[in-house]
Parts: sequence; C-alpha cells; structure tokens
Amino acid sequence: MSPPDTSTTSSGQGFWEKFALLDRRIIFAFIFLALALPLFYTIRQPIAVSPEGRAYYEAIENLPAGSKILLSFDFDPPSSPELQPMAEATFKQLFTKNCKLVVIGLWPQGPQQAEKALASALLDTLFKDKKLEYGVDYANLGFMAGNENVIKKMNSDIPSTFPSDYKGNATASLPIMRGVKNYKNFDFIIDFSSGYPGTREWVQFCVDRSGSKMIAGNTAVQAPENYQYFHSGQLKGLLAGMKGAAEYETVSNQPGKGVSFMGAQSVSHLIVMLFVILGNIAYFVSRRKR
Amino acid sequence: MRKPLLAVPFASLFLFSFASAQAPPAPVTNLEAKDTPNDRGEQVDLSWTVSPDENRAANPVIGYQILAAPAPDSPFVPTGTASAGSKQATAKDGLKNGKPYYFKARAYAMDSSFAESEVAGPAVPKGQWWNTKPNYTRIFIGMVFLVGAILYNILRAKKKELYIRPIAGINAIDEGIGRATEMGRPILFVCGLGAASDAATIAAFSVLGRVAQKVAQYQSKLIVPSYDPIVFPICQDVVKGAYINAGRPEAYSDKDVFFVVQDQFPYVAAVNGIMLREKPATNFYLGKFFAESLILAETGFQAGSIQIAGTDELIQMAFFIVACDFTLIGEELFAASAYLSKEPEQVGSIKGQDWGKVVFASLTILGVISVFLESKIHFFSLFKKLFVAE
Amino acid sequence: MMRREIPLFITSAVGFIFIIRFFIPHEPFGSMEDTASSWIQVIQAFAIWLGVLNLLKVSLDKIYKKEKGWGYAGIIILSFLAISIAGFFFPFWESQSAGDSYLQHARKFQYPGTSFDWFYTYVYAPLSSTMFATLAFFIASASFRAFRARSFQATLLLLSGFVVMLGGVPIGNVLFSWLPQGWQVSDIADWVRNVPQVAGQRAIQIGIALGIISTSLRLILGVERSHLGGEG
Amino acid sequence: MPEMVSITIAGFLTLGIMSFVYKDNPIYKFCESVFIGVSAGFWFVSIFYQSLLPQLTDKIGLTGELADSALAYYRQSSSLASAQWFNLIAAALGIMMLMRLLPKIGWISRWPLAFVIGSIAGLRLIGELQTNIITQIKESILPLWAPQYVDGSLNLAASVGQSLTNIVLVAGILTGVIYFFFSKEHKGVFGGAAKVGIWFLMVTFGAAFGLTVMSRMSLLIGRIDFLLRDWLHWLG
Repeated sequence: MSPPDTSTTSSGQGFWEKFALLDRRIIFAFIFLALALPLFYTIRQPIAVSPEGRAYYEAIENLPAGSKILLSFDFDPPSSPELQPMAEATFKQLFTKNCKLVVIGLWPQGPQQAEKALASALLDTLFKDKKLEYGVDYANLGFMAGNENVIKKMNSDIPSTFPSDYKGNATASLPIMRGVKNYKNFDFIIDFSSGYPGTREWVQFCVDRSGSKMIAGNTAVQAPENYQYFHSGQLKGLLAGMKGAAEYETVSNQPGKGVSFMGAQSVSHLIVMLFVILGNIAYFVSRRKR
Repeated sequence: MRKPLLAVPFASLFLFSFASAQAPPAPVTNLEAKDTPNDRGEQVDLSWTVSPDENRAANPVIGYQILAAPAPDSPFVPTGTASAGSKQATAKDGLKNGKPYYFKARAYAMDSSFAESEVAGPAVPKGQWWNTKPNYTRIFIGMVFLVGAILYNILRAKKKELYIRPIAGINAIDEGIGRATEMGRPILFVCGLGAASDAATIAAFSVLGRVAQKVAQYQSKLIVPSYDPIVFPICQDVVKGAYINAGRPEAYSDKDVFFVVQDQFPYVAAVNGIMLREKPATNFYLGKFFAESLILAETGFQAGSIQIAGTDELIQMAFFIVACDFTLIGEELFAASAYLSKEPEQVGSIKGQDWGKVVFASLTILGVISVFLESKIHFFSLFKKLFVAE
Repeated sequence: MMRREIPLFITSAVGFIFIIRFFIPHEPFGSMEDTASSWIQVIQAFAIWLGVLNLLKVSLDKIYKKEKGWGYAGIIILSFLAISIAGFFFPFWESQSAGDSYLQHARKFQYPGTSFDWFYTYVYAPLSSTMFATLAFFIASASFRAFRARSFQATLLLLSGFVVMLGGVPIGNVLFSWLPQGWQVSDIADWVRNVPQVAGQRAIQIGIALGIISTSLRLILGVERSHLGGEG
Repeated sequence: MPEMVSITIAGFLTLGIMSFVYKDNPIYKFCESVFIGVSAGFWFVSIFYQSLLPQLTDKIGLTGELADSALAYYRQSSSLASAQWFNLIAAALGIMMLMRLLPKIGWISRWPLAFVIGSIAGLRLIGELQTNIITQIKESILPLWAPQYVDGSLNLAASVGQSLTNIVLVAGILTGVIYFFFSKEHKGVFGGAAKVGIWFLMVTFGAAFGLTVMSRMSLLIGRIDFLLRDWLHWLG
C-alpha cells in the first residue's frame, strides 16, 4: 500500500508553502522544549483510569494476603521510564499485602532492572519495619536464555530451568522456593514487558497452557497488541505505558514519577498535534494555490 | 519418598502469630483424591469442602497442607499446599506413577494448630495417552485441516500454476531497483532483526534473491548489513547465487553483504550511519522489525531514499505505513515472496492459508448466527458447544 | 548428507516431538521435550556468543586491513575488552565477602557497586536509552510529514491517530470537557482502541498466524530449506 | 569512581547520541562505536554467568556451588535424572554453533541450528493456532444484538451501543480477513468488502501510531530528566 505522496512540490514562496517543507530540526527543538520545560513545574491534571488499569490494581488487591507471585522482568534500560514506575508501585502494593515475590528475567537486563525497582521499594518507610528478607519474602532467580522455551519449560519444572538464583544460591535451597515446581504453585503471574519475548509469549505458553492468572505492564507501544488478550480474559489486567503507570499510581494512591511526568506528556502531545494541524493547513492552502 | 521439604516454609508462614493457644479449627470434609487427568503422571488431584472455621473471628484457618502415604497406616508426609478458600489442590511432591497413595488434608489455623481430615484414597497417579480437553481437540482438528490444506495445495501448485492476485507493493520493488540504476546510487536491503527461522525472514530471503538478480543485471550496487550471525551467511549465499544466475558472478563482493552487530540499537546506529554516508536510492526493510523501524525509515527519508517495507510485526506496520513509500502488510509479505519466487511450496502455502481464512470466516459467521438460533435449532446449539464451550 | 540431510532430519524430529508432546501427556514425550528445551537454552546462549565473536572478527579484520573507519573498529574492540574484563576479572580488585568461594564471589559480577554494574549504569544504559529516545523526535517529524488528509484512507489514519493521541493524555479531556459524560475524548479513544483497532489487528494477526503456521510446517517437513543457506 | 564523574560521562554519552538528530558527526560515531563494543561485552559476560554456567555446570555439580540438598533435589527430579550426560551433548551442540566462525567446517553449525529451528517451528505451529486462531474465533463470535439490562429492565441506549460495537467488531474482522485473501482479485462486492477492510486497517494503524507517541515521549522524558535532574541538578 502506498501512503500519500510525500514530496510536496512548492512553486510559490508563500509562508505555508515553506512551512510544508519545514526543516524537521525545528520540530525537534520544539519537542525537546515541550518535554523539558514542564519538568520545572508541577502540572495538576485529573488522571482518568482505564478499565484495564483498574483491573490490574484490583487483581492484586483481591489476592489473598501472603500469596506467592512470579514476576518476569522482560525489558531493558531504554524502556525503564515507562516500566520502572509500574514495577516499583507494584512491588509496594505486593509487599503491603505480604506477598512472596519471585523475580525472573527473560531479558538479560531484566533482573538488574528488578534489583533497582526492589531496592527503591524496600527503601520505602512502609516496609522498613517489616524486615523483608531475601530468600524468604522475595528472591531474584536472574536471567535465562531461551525465550519462549524458558516459559514453556517452567511449566514442568522451575528449579531446573533456573538452577541458581541471581546471587548464585541454589534455587531449590531458597525457603521461598520450597515446594515450588511449576506455575501451579504460584497464585499469580506478573509480566513487565517491552517486546519479544514478553507478554504475548507468556500468554501463549504460560497462561494458555497452565491456566495461570496473569496481569501485565507493557510499554505503550506494545500494549495495543495485547489489549485483545485482556478482552478475551487471557490477561486479567494491563497497564499501558507511562499513562498506565500514572493510572496505577492514582488508583493505588501512591503518586510518583508516572504522575509527575504526565504534564510533560500533555504538552508534548499538544505540540505534535499542533504541528499536524499546521501541516494540514499548509497542505490545503498550497494545494488550492496550485 | 522425599523428605518433607514443605514443613519448614509452611511453619514460617506462622512466624507472625503470637496468639496464645486457642481452639483448634474444624477439619476439612469430603476429601476426595483422583489421578490428575491429561497429565504425564506423578500427580493426584484433591478436592474437599473447606473448613467452616475459615471465617471465624478468632484464630481462623489460613491454609491447608496435603499429606500423602503409600498405605493408610504408614506415616504421612507433606506433598502440597493450598491457601485458605481453595477447594482443591494438586499433590505432586514425591508421587510415583502406578503406585497407590492415600491422602490427608490439614487445616492450619493462625496459631499453627491444625486439624486433620479423614483419609482419602487410594488414588494411583498415571500418565494419559491423549489430552482430551476440548480445546486440545479443537487445536488438533484445526491442525489436521490446515496441514492437509497446505500440503494438498503444494501438490496442486506443483502440477499447474495457481493464481495469486497481484499485490500493490510488488511493482514498487522493480521501480525501486530501476530508480537506483538511473540515479547511479546503491540499494540498501535490511532483512530485519529476526532469526533465520522466522517466517518473515524466510520471506525476505526470496525477495532479496529477486532484488539481487535485478541489481546484477542492471549493474548497480547492493548493500546488505546483517544483524543475526546466522542470517548473515544465508544473505551472502542468496546474493551470490543471484549474481551467478544473472551471469555476473564477478560483480559479487563479500564486502557488500556484511555482519554488523547483534544488538538492536547499536545495529540501528550503524545502519543510520550507512544511510547518511552512502545515500542509497532505495531502501528495503523486509523481515522482522521492532522499535528501530521508525528510526530507520525517518533517517532513510532524510537521506532521500525511496523506501519499501514489509513486516509481520503488528505495531511496526503502522510506522512503516506512515513513513515509507510502500508497505507490505503482514501476510502480504509472505504472499509477495510467493508471487516473486513462483515456487510451488510457497504458492501452495498461500493457497492453503486462504483456505484457512475461508474456514475462519465461515466459523465466525456460523458462530454469530448460532448465538441467535441456539435455542431454536439443535445444530447451532451443538455448534456453539463445539466452538465456544470451554 | 552430513551437511543437508542430517540437519533436515533433526529439524523434523524435534519439531515433531514438540507437536506430539502437546497432545500426548504420557511419557516419554514430556521428558524428551524438557531435555530438548534445556539444550536449546544452551545453544541459544552460544548463538549470542557467536554474534559477539563475529563482531570481533569483523572489527579485527577492519583494523588489520586498515579499511576505512578502522579507528572506530578499534574503539569497538577497546570498549568490548573494558567491560568484559570488568565482568570476568573484577574479583581481583573488589573485596570478597567472607565465606564466599571465588565463583560465588565472581557471580556477583553485576551487583550494585561492581565495575560491571558501573559500565551498565553509566555507559550501556545511557547509550541505549538515548538511542531509543531519539524516537521521540522522529515520531514527531513523521507525524508532521505523513499525517495529512490527502485521501480518504489517509484521513482515517490521521483521525484515528489524532483522537488516540488526544485521548491518551489527561489534557485531552480538559480541553474538551464540554463533551457529554461518556463521550469524553478519552472514551472515544478507548472505543477506537477497543473496537476498530482490535478488529483490524485480529484480521492482520490471523493472516500472520496462518503464514507462520505454514512456514513452520514447511520447515518441519523439510521443504523449506533457505535457512540452511545455498551451498553444500 | 566519584559519582559526579560517572554521571558526567553518562551525560556526555547521552548528548553524543542525541547530536545525531541534528547531524551525523564524529562524536556520534565515537559513541556509536563505544555502544557497539560495550553491548557486545555486556552480552558476552551476562550469558556466561547467567545462562551457561548455571545450565552447564551447576546442575551436574561441577562447580561444587550447590548445597547437597539442592543437588539431591535435581538428581531426584525425573526430568533431570540423566541430565548429567545429556548436558555435555548440549555443550557440544553449542560449540558446534561457534564453528560458524571457521569457513571450512562452518556447515556443522547447521546441526544445532536445525535443533533450534525444529523446536521453534513445532512450538509456533501449535502456539499460533491456539492463541491467534482458535481463541480468536471464539472471541469473534459475538451477539449482534446485545441487550443490556439495568436493574432488570432493558436499557435501549446501552443495548444499541453494545450491539453496534459488536457489529463493528465482527464486520471489521471479516472485511479485514477478506482484504488478506489472495486467491481472488479485489473486484465487485468482494472488492468493496476488501476496501472496507483496508479502512479498518488504516484506523488500526492510526491508533497504533497515536498510542506510541506517548511511549516515545516517555523515553525522551526519561533522558531529559536524567540530564536535568541527575546530572545538572536543575530539578529538585
């Protein structure tokens, strides 16, 4: 399929003709400013919570206290502005409910991101007194290569898929992993993902095959692909991008970076839309002249 | 039988309870044990009626533990757990196929006191030879149909040429090659970030062969930077083969089909550089693409190239549609590869896939009708049961 | 034979086991699949190494032959060596906690505070994040250039993009707060996302799924051989 | 290294890559090369410790890292009963993969490759059928008249709304599938349906693009936040 012709020939030298061929670096400058300046101010704006976002929060809220949760970190630093705020807020909600957390990563950078999110959640004053202990309350099993194969193999044997944890301890020796054989031993699965392997593979090879319940945090790019799984019930909740993080922070009443970045989002979106509108005016004006 | 590994963590669940001894809870009742269906064995399903003390205010039941033994009077060892509220669990620790087991369930209260149920069993864990869940049956039928349709059409395509409708992007491919020749600038071909086994990459190989052959005939230059170390030598083979077919093997150079790096953004950084330095007349992006799609397409536009894209990655299609001159959407990429190669295997596959679509559409329409008529006509209620029921 | 038939046979056999295993829970297929999965984990790890070694080979070649840009190839090699040394040999200069064996210690190579973690946090992460972030600029310039109402199709593309963009940020609802309850911009955006977009995606997805199924089938049956390469 | 120096290095690398959107330049090329090298090293080391070491050595007790109880666990678990020797085969296959680097015997890498491809083909054949076809048929079977009840009485507006939604969904899916039908030319009624299909695809792509804008802006916000807050301390 061919999109509309992009080479707008300009014979006249009017403002709009020139504008239609604007040097894109001018747009770049506007975008940079639109994102940078709002960070200096706090922009108050109401944040509407989508059904998927609310479902995500409620799915966790409805878990029995002390549930055992498997979290998969399938993203790398570039996606962390979107996923890290979600992960931190999720950890906090889970620890509040005394859940036991087991973290894995299908991306090599995942476990490292998980450590950073855990560290920030554990610093929270809420949990200082709880004395959450590694190996008992949470564990990080590290990265394993093999993509969907790893997901599938965990369905039959998790300790053999991850023989040792991130710190080099034998997985089977961790108190939290005692009695854990496969997905059936987890009450819930949470996936933070920004691509392949990610939520789609988890749905295909874990949810569809083991019947586990799962929610996911996705980048805004990846989310559209996975909405269908939310609608079909294969996912119980879904957070999409920075807005999802802001929604979740709003619903769970723990405003953080997600909420504060939304101001810059609003301004930059307005700038992009402004350029689209001006571009269309330029297009129609120069077409009429021709 | 294995040591009772479970005892330790289970006890740790109660670390926070300092309540003084209170009344022990009532046990679960109606405990039943039977072999888990549709599994490889070594598991037994248990179900019960929950303890009435789950919701009492003082010292409620907070979890269950399953114990197993080879005989009703031999010692029972833990083999599974369940949280409060659950009515079933699967016992799996230490069970062996073909041996009878007896089971007990313990209801644990807040203060670690517990009550044991009656003994249930025996149940003999064993593996099954066929998964009888309805969805598995559906998948099996679907698979048999599709495999049959594709194979039948491949055989048909071997006997005579089958019709595939022309696809808009295909002419653009030849035009793009012509443009490069006229302008005396090279052509850039990116096979994407997929592995050699990805359907999109395999389709890209076919198109690459076609492009390389034309390039060899017109005596222009082709640049193929590779991402995957396994896709890389295949690209070399494909291009070399095309040059030989075109009768100009001497024009092929290993330097033009090269390996870059196997990490997404470093790869993009490098290809960006190639585009701005070599200024190709036409860029092909065929195969699997991820976030880099728009960076490539915008940089290519900046370099003044005509761009033709095709991918089976849902999200990236949108970027290619917006930023490229021609885009093969999803399955169109596979169809284009079949159309260009004319290989009966590929053409037959496309035909078989079309049969699949006909069945998909028919089932959807029948299904929509059946939602209306299921109460009136038996056929439709049966249909709905077959396709919609769990 | 060794070069073609055996690989084709391996592909068929493994593919067949993975399919059979889905329908037949009984042993030995389950164990066979588990073993195959373990092996694949190892093979794929080596495949990533292959990519790395290939890069080194190409770069060293460039330096050796003093090709154009060989200086940059040198930078590649140096950066590679720096982070690899930090990863493999850091225990020599970072203190070992009591009771750890050497390997246990070495495994903590990416703990916060190690040299490897330094490279990850201050070199790798900013570089990859920034490369990815340039997309913000490109998505703006692409929308400016291509979102123009040149035809009916292009207008649909523009409108749905516009509505979803506006509905995505809180300010959208603020600007159009005069719209009736239930018809707010974010509601319309949600509807576009949940109805026509889901429909379009499902149609595309089905086509792709069929394409992948038939390619997989050809691979398993050994009629698709392009992945083996041309020669031999 | 002092935090400030580290952050300054990160800041300069950030600006170096960003400079590309203005113009290709030597500083960008330098950053690009550092990036390629560091990422290769990152994978090289991570794969060794996180994947190869656990998979190849730990399970069979070569490294002596695992407690006896854990080893006993692995030995007992049925799928690993014979893992000791089988893992050596895996290592051999892995090394065959590396042979790709040597032109003369590079063909041997086809064996492990064939192994991986077979597994992926088998998995995808079933997986795509299950997740993207069978489940999607089920999901596409929607009532075209969907009465909505509020407190037991029919709510006409909501019913019409839901019904329209369902009709649009089913129509969109069917016309979209027709667009991807390759055995027949797009003419007449069939061509008309295909045209409606392409409209749906356009809306889909527009929405996908619009949704992505936020994601991409997020990435840049993350970087700007780093530059202004962590590096320059201009933000509180």
